[in-house]
Amino acid sequence: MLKDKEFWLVAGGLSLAFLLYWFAGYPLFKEERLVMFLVISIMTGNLIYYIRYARKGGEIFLRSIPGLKAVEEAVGRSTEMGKSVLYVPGIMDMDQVETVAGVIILGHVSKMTSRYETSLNVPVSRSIVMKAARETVREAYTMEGRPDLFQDDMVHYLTDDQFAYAAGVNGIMVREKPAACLYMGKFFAESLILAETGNSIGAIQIAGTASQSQIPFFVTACDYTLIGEEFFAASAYLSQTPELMGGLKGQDMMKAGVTAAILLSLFMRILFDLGLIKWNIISILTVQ
Amino acid sequence: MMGPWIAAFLTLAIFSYLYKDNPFYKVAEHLFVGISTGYWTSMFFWTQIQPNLFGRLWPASEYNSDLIWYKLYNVLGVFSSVFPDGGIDKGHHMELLYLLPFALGIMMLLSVSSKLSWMARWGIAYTVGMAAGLRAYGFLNSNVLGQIKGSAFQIFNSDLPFFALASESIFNNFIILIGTITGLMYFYFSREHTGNFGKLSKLGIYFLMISFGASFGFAVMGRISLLIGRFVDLITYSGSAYNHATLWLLLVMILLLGYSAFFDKNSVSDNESAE
Amino acid sequence: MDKIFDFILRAGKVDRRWIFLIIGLAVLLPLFFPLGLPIRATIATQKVYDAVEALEENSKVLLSFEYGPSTKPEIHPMAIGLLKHLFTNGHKVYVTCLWPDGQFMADEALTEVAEEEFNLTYGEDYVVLGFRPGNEAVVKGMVSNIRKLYTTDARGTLVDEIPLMKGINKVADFDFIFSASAGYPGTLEWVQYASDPTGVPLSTGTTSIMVNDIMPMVNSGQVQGILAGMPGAAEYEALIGSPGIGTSGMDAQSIAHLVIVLFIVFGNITYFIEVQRSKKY
Amino acid sequence: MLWKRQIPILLATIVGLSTLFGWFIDHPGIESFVNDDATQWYDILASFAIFLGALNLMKLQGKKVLKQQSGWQYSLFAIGGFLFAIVAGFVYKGNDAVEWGIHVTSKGTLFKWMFEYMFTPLSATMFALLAFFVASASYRAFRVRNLEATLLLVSGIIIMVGRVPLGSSISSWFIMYLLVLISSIAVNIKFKDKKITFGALFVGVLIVTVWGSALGWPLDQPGIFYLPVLQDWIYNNPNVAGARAIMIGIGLGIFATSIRYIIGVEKSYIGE
Repeated sequence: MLKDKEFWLVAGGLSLAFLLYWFAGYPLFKEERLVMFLVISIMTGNLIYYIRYARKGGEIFLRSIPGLKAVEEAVGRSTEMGKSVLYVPGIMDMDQVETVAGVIILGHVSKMTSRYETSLNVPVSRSIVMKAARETVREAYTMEGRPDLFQDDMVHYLTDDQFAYAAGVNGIMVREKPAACLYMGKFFAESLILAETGNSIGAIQIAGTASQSQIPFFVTACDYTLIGEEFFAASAYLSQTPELMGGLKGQDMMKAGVTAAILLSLFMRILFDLGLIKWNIISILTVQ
Repeated sequence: MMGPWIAAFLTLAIFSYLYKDNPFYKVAEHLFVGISTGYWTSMFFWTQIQPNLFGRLWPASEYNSDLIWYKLYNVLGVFSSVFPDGGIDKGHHMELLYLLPFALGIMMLLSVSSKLSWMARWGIAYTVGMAAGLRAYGFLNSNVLGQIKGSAFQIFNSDLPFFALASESIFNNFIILIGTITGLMYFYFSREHTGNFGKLSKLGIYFLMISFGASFGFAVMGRISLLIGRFVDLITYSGSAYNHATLWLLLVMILLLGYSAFFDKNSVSDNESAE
Repeated sequence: MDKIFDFILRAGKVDRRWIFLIIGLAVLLPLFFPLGLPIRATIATQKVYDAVEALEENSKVLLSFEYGPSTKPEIHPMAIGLLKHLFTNGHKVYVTCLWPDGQFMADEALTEVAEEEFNLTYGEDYVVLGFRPGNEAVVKGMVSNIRKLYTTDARGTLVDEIPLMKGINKVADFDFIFSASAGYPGTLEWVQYASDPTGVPLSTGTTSIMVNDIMPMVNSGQVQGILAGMPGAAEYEALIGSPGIGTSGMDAQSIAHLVIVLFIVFGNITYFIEVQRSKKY
Repeated sequence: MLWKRQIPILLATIVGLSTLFGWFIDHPGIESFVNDDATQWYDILASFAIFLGALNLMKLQGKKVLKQQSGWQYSLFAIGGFLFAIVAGFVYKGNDAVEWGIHVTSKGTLFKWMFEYMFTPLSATMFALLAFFVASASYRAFRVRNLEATLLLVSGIIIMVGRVPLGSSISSWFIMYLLVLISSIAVNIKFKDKKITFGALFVGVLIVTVWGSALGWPLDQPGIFYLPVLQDWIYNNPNVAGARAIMIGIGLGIFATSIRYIIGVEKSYIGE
């Protein structure tokens, strides 16, 4: 695991420099914020380490995500029933991380629809998203050796407005009656309208979003939901880009670190309350 | 006096969407897009650009009409509302360094033409960079460190009872600790969720679901409160003081929508509304 | 038995506009015929009340308005209730806004409470610094030097000429912060960039949908209690003993909640029947 | 490529690092630049971003009108609404006693009239629509399709009813009898034997009645079945645990994304 010599050289050098600076009386440094400085440096180092690890082709394991398996089943079901797959990449633009993740998962879905020759319908609400999504779907169809199946209007622009877009997508659902509806991206209150109509036409519905306030509605109205970080992990895994995979692994390590920190500080609190140690963990963690 | 009538009309026009996506709704919707953009533009200009940018470039405290800089200002004085005579008096001293953000801002405006669209990137890079610098510290300190501190609760010689349903107690704090740790385990991707680890992450998703249930309950509560607020306004506008604006407009709208519904029945139109 | 199930199944496919009509009436009727059900304070609301009560005589309180017309029914009653509470206890109020609409909401609340009810003088008992764009950067700027950000108040007077502003140079000079917030920027930004770094105690009142994002910070003590949506506002009005718009909406809220719970239960009954039926055939 | 790519990435890195180190530097001069001037520049650029949005909107709506695309008549209202707001903001004050710049917030001006009678009803009603959509979704979409959704709906319902005044008038005894009824239905589905079901129902009712009369039937005792108390417990404990896990997860996620922006690895903001 710790084979990245170059990284450790630089990290060792920097910490040495900081130690010297510290013993030289740390001029111009806010002493009460030392804890935060150390936490930020350790976590940044951890992130950089894993991004380099991923860039050098290091193997990164990812647990199976139930929502992703459900997507494959849903596309399979649509193929059996000879119906289309409806894919909604959220209502925001490409500057939102969730929309980028939605387009990545669209690539994965369009690989399947090209293999099974299922018809795919992708209504979008932003012109830049249309260009990016069209590019992703064309690339997926060509990689699967079926460029002939790809048509431009599989990915089509409806409108920028939130509720007019929801009404338009509802119209498509009621008319085409797709067997699978996939909602992957950033959503606001219109998620209710989409999930409700999808439910009324009996489609399998799978949603993926990090929009906090919409997750409860998707969980109850859809068959499967990729919740918050699961959504990002799925898109990182499917994109196979080193930065995303490395970032994902780095964040996992930070989560493990935070869990350990919680248990450790609880333990130190017990020792302090019983008078066995003098450091009060609460004041250490209070950085002003 | 016309105000309440317009307010009542716009409210009913948006509510008419519930019947179906009709022209009243489309008009109100587009008006909303136009007005809100113009409203935000005016607010942002008059609370930041004019006082804190132009106010620092041409402050009244250092007004001196011999300088070329202030001669240029007098030329701009043709827009007297923005550049009043004698400089902008907002309590600033001259800081020409503010020409930098001004230049970045102008570049952003020029990016509206597709050829120069790359120019917006410098301004966006500045805002993205600063937001990253602020949030990296802010979220780590308050949302992570603060929560670790919140989880290290007092067990020994604390004045909390061991068990109490309605108030804080050590038992409740244990529940929160277990829920937090198992919840974090659910979002751990580097290990398959099998065996004991799988059982704990299963417990974690149950805690997360209770939390989503609370958000769900509160979301419904919030939506209902907003509807109550609108109905209270509509009731006030239907009072005699506003000569029953809501009632008249409601009547007119129902008649028009009823007529168009009757008219549609004959031609089977491809109705894209939220059926 | 099957006839009943058929009826339930057919009712399950009813046009959604009937549902709109039912929920519309469930909200409208209680506004005409109030039931006056009793209101009971919850722990989180009590914490806010105690935090304000604990302030010593004429403390300097920073009240920030981050909501607009679309979320006014939930938060405006809180702002009015809080202003009454602060002025009754004789505190000085400084108003800032992170949302442009916040300024209109602040003027409306202050006109109703400060001018009409308590007839206080602007500039000596309360001051409105107004809106500045920039989200969290505005909070960060206020924490380090408020006078560089606000050289004038919302009425155009130079800050140095306002008596109440004497001795106020940054957020740490305030004794208490209250954020009436409906989203971003709002409570979270005030905790992250003002309250946590400076230690000034902070309470908040938010829309229902945002409450759960702040609850962990209420539990960890970073936020001294939270007024949660319209019910929170009604409870606070009951605690300070002046029922207002928050309380009057509560009957409609109760009935509407009951209707929605019945919808969920009824919807799931049709769901169970469909599942049982599909298993049989 | 230097102007379009290298410089923006370099700018983001420099500004990001200076803001991040700004938290730790204890030097009045540097601190005042990083915390006051740099944030003022951010506020200025945020304003220009809004003006850019306005220009893009007008470009989009204008093109729609000129090319007479479908629904272009409505775009006239969008442009008209925008121009009306600009007139109220920059051309006609409506109350000359007020200075320019202060008119956007003071009484009696055309701008305040537009806010009160046009902006407020439009934005408030747009949100109020959601109450109707929640109601219809509650009826037609929210199903207890698996254990997770069941937990979500049950805790949601307890909190919704427990938090409103109506909840405090529902006695804990009513809830206990309701639970007995639900568990007997579950027993019926499981064993499909009428005798066992009625047996369970009878025993349940008996226990509740005996317990009730022993306690004297108070409205809010035992607390665990009194909705407001149960709601407060759920809300302040298991809910906080779940919300804390989510908060930590998102906090780490935003920290990681911010660091990727600062070290120049994340370049989505320039469309890559």
